[in-house]
Amino acid sequence: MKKLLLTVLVLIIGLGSVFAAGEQEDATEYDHVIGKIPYTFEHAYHQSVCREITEYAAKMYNTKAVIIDGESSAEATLAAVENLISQGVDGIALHCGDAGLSAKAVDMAHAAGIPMVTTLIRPENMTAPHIQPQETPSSIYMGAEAARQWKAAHPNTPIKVAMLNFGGIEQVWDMRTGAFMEGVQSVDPGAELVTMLNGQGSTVKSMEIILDVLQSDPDVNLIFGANDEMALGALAACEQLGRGVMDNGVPLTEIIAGLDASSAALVKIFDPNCSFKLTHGAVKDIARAEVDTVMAMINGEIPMDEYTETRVLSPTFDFWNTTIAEGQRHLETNFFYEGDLEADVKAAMK
Amino acid sequence: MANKTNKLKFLTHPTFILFLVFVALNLFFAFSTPRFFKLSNYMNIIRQSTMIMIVGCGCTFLMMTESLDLSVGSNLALSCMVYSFLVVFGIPGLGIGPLPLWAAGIIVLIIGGLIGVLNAVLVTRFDFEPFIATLGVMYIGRGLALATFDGKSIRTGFPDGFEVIGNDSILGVPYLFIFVFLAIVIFSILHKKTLLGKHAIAIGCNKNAAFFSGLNPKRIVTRLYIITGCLAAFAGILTASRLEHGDPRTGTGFEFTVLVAVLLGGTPLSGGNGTILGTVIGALIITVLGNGLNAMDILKFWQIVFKGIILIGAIVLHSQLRARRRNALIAAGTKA
Amino acid sequence: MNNDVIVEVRGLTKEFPGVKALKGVDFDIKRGSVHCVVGENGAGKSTFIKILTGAHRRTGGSLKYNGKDFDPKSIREAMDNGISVLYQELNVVDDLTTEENLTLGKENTKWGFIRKSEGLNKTMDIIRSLDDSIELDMPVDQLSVAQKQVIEIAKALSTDCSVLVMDEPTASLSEDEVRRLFLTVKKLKEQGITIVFISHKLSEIFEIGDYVTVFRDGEMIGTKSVPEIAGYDDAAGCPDTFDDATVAEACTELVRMMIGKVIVQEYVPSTSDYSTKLLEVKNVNNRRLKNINFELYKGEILGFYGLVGAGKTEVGRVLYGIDDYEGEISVNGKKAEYKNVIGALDAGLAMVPEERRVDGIFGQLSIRANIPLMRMDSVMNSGLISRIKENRLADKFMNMMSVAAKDREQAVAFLSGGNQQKVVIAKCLNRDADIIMLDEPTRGVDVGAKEEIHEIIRDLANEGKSIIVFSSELPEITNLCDRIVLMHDGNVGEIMKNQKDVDVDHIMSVVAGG
Amino acid sequence: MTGKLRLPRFQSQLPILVGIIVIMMIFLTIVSPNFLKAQNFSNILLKIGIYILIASAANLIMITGNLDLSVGAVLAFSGILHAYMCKHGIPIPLSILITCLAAMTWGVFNGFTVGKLRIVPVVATLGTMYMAEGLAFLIARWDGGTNIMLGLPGAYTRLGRYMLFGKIPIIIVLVVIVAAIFLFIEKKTKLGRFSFAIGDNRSAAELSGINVTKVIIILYALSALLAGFSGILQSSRVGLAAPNVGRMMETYVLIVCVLGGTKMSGGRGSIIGVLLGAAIIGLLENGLNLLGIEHFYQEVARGLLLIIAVIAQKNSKSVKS
Repeated sequence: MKKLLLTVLVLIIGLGSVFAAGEQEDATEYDHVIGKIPYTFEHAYHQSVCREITEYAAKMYNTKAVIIDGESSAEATLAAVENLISQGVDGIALHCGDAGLSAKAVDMAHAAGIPMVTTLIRPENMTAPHIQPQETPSSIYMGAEAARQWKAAHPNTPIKVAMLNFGGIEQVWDMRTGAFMEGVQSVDPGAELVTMLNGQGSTVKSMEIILDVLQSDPDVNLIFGANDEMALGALAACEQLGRGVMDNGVPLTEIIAGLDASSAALVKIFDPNCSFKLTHGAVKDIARAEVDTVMAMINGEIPMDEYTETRVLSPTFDFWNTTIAEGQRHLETNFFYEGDLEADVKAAMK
Repeated sequence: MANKTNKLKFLTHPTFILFLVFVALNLFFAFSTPRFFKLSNYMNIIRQSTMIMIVGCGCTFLMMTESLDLSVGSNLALSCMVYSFLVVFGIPGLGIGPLPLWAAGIIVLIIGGLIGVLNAVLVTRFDFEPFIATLGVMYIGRGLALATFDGKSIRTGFPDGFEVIGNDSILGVPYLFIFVFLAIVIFSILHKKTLLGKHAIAIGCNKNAAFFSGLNPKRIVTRLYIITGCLAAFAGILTASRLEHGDPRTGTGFEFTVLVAVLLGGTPLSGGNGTILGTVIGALIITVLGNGLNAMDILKFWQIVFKGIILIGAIVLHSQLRARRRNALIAAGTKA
Repeated sequence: MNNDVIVEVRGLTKEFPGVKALKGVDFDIKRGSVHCVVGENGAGKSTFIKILTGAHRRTGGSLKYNGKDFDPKSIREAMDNGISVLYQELNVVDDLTTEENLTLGKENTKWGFIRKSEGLNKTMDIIRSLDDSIELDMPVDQLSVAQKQVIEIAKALSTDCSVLVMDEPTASLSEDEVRRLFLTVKKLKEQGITIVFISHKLSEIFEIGDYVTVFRDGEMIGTKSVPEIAGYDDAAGCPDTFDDATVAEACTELVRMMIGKVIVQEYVPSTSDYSTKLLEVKNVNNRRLKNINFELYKGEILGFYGLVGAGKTEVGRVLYGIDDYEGEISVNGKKAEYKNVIGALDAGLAMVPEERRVDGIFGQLSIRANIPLMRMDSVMNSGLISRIKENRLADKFMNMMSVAAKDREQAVAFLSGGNQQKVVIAKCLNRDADIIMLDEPTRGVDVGAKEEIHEIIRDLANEGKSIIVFSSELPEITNLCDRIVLMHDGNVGEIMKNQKDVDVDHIMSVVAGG
Repeated sequence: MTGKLRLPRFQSQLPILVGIIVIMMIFLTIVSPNFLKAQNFSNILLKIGIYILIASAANLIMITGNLDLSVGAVLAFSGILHAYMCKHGIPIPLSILITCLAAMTWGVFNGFTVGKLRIVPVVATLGTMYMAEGLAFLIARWDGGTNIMLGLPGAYTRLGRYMLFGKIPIIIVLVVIVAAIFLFIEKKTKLGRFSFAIGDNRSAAELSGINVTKVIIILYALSALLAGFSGILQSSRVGLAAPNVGRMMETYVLIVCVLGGTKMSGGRGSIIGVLLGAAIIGLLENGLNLLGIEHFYQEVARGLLLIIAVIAQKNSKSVKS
């Protein structure tokens, strides 16, 4: 027994020193260390943001980015902030789902003298630089465009909207679901929001829910998922029911819109016969803006305790107004896409 | 002879081995990354394991009696929401305005206790498996937590002092530490020095002996559920204060974290003895592991895999140690 | 009212659904005496103890305690009135210390906090007098079985009790410990405590007992003073200790009372020619068994007889691969190397276990589902369970053993004990093993069914199967078996051949340790 | 008295389940005009199909008195593994085969820790759950993201969206087949019979020569196999594999079994019960979605339904015995 314990101890310490040797190296290698807390590492979007931040910070600033997952939970986010502060990073980029918690995190970081930049969810106290992707106008535009396309094809059919959200996060309404509805109603004031249910950000869950929604109201003709995963779930549900098709961009059964502009979505969007047609989002610009702002604060170029808002476009991609080449470029710069979008679209159509 | 066995007992005691594992983990991380071994980081670790330890104290007792409580996570979330709601809005239905913090706290503790009562009634009166009963209550609690404010967080209008217990310190010691310390001390005393602890052990270890000694298992299990419910509610209040907002999504998966901490701490699901100290070390191990692996910049998904390996490994080790001890004792017994 | 009598039992009856466990029992227990109670399993002694200690309520008759009618509703109530019990199973909590165990259920508390019990010193004295290596702060799981027992004894004594019931207290104690226990018992007696002592080791009665009551079939057969049993008419002329010969003779007398008149039914010798040796057991030892040797021939019925605790079941467990052993067992001339039940079954042994509720029946399953479980092949048709075959099999055994059930789909848990036993036997017989072991095959089975089961056993032997019957019912053994292994305290006392006029007295004296 | 007790007890609970289902259906027919339509029932079946597939094996595990919490993670793991392999050029049938084997490995591991090492199933399978889930995310990440969709061969979705006779979704067909197989296992094979025996009285099962460890390992392997196959099916149907799809699947499966009258302590349960239990869950979720009820009330409803259904069954039992 004692022998076993001793072996374990020796092993652990030995391993530790090996790691330590490696670690010491990279600590001296970099000029700065910054921390990044994504909303949840489980979504493709946030993983891409983290990857861009890591690569961009290393390349442009010779800076190491430490990623600690916010796990889409308030406690985990708070713990991540605390840990990064005690690790003594030089700056923190935070994407957290709650304005109150963001404000608290900013205060904590400032108390420790560490600059922090927030993303998407504007902290209540507004005492630190903030990156604001322009989701609201893009969502409004997307809603309007979807409604226009539907009305052009079916002038006499009233628009009925179903939505999938994350369940009760208000900002999602302001920037995504509500804004989308506003856009729809700007075209067709009589458009009706039939239902809004919690798709939990999951494709499978969303598919099941949309199957039920289309059952209770088969006339639903506009579906918006507050991220691409949910939109893809909605699409799968429609396809299951023999819907989800378009005639070369002319809506037949419904129009589906998503959000994030990931490769999985764009492949569908540029398929002329698929009813998933709109999405918006950006990764690269947001990630770079985060790094740039944090580094500017570290280098004393901008004050760390003054609210500035860096607006980042959230470009919209839809079948009707964007080209496949634009989509290709977007994916390459934002989602580390290495394929050929056109070929992928063709492959997916078969 | 007696001295020798005592020494041996100390060395092979599961809690001590667990402590060694904890120390080894700390050494490992300290050698692996310069970002880990800092006083402020240890403060974080304790702060982050506060809720696990506080609720774990109650769950340790429950598991000693062969029960378990999966509703603690949603109980925590519900308490967090209700507490925030009461201090911000009061009880609109009764025309009562915002309540003072202490009054809201008391109401929330009572609600937490009532959830405990519900669990207890299902388990002792309707003879539910604890797993099923508390799973049902878990769903109900989570739904109610979300329904409190239509699924939204409450984050404005808090009275002064709302954030004190979760964030502030007294003489440099955070209140949270004081609460954890008190919980550990109180529950260690309950465990070692009171009827409740002793009877909980007796019920979990040997039902017959408990019966023939005239104990009432149902009453004891009921009390333990109520205590655990109150602790979860208290953790909810602390969470609300620490987060400085009422979050209905808080505590998701918390029940399993607590379960794992208690199991690592050496309290078996099949009942019998456990130790509060073991649970505390178990909670610390979980937190240190997450913290240290994060500091080493290990990918989160590997961390999940490690969590599984460590859980199974620890339990296998535990059962082997137990078997070893038992065999040694039986051998000693036959020789004597 | 007699001041010398602490417990007065008159016409006490206890009925369970379908069973009369006590059929009107009368006797007195004298204050300050050591009163022994003996009887075979099911004789009613444990029912009596349970009524006395509040675990069961009586259904008729009267029980007076200290001259007042006494009908405790709970163990607690009996305890509060000064009647404590020392149970047969270990009822200590392993995870608590000695001290905590001693005070469990009667802690001295203030606001829920446990305070030091004052009576503990007294208890500790008792413990030290039994085993001086036990300390108050020792966790109980570090103690040996015997030491745990000591704690239980001390715990039972630690209440202010005037009657202490000891249910087989010496079963797992070493000789030395037994001696010390008896010293304690004597001390307690001097303090005026009445002790009700249940033991299967009859010789112990003559060391410490004052009176002995014998139970049989729910009835009280007799209450006698120990000198009387030992053959001294006058207590005054009786020595403090008895010599071995007297004890042996007296034990035999007790066994005779316990068993009653053995009606030796017509014993039909089996057709075995004793030519093929199927099973040979050589020098088998383990924790409970000492140097067991015997052999079993094809077509023979071998009986194991001994009082409860003599080690019959343990022999079965060793043969069936459950318990470890040292020594050699050969089946069919080959050394048996199996270490588990599956191996034993493959080697051609099958067993009907003693505890049918714990080890035998599958209560929630139907009779039909129970019977084929030991050999599913018997109901399989090209790899699948055939309902037709199952039904046929169930019907066959239900007819053969006349199982009283609504039909074969009835869940076994709802059958009466005897019918459950028949299902268990049927399950085992269906295994079609060469060697069939039956541990207490007819316990709790009514007379008619008993005879049927015996008939089946004989038929099996005639078909060439070898049967081992473990039984504590002597008539069953003498009626059925070709040879009888007499066991006493883990030893084989004697292996005798059965015959028409078997010497029952001799059997009794062997199993009584003579 | 004995006459009423003739039926094995679990069967006496089936009428109660049917009763609950009928009440729910009547209620939904009244409040939602779209409920009583063939398409809706197909939707419900599709939704509960995966639960039934997994629960059919998990139910047998529960009948032995054990439990499998790793099914959701194994489902997610298998979906991702299958997609990963298909994307990287392994033919789909071969990929399905490898994935099924990999899934079974998890099950064998569970069976070993639970059956051989006698680790409490909750802990053992919770550990497996973490490991499988972590690996699922890792595979997705090695592929470069959190879910795998791009670059899947066109035939990837063929299995999951296949319609028998152009009408009946493959999942429904499979549910019928698997349910039939497990009904068969339950009634006609040693495995089924031994499962009941082990859950009823483990000690007696061992003394009757039943190889308990082997049975438990086989059952865990079966459960993992079905979870794995469900993962393949689900990802194929959605056309995308994501590592988080199995979340809470284990509790759903557990609830389906418990609603179906399976005792957690073992010895009692049936595949018919599983079908009915799944129907109850399916109707509940379908109904709540049809009515557009907020998701938090759905959670409350789920908890209440679980408790009420179990109480109803317990009461029926106490009346009977």
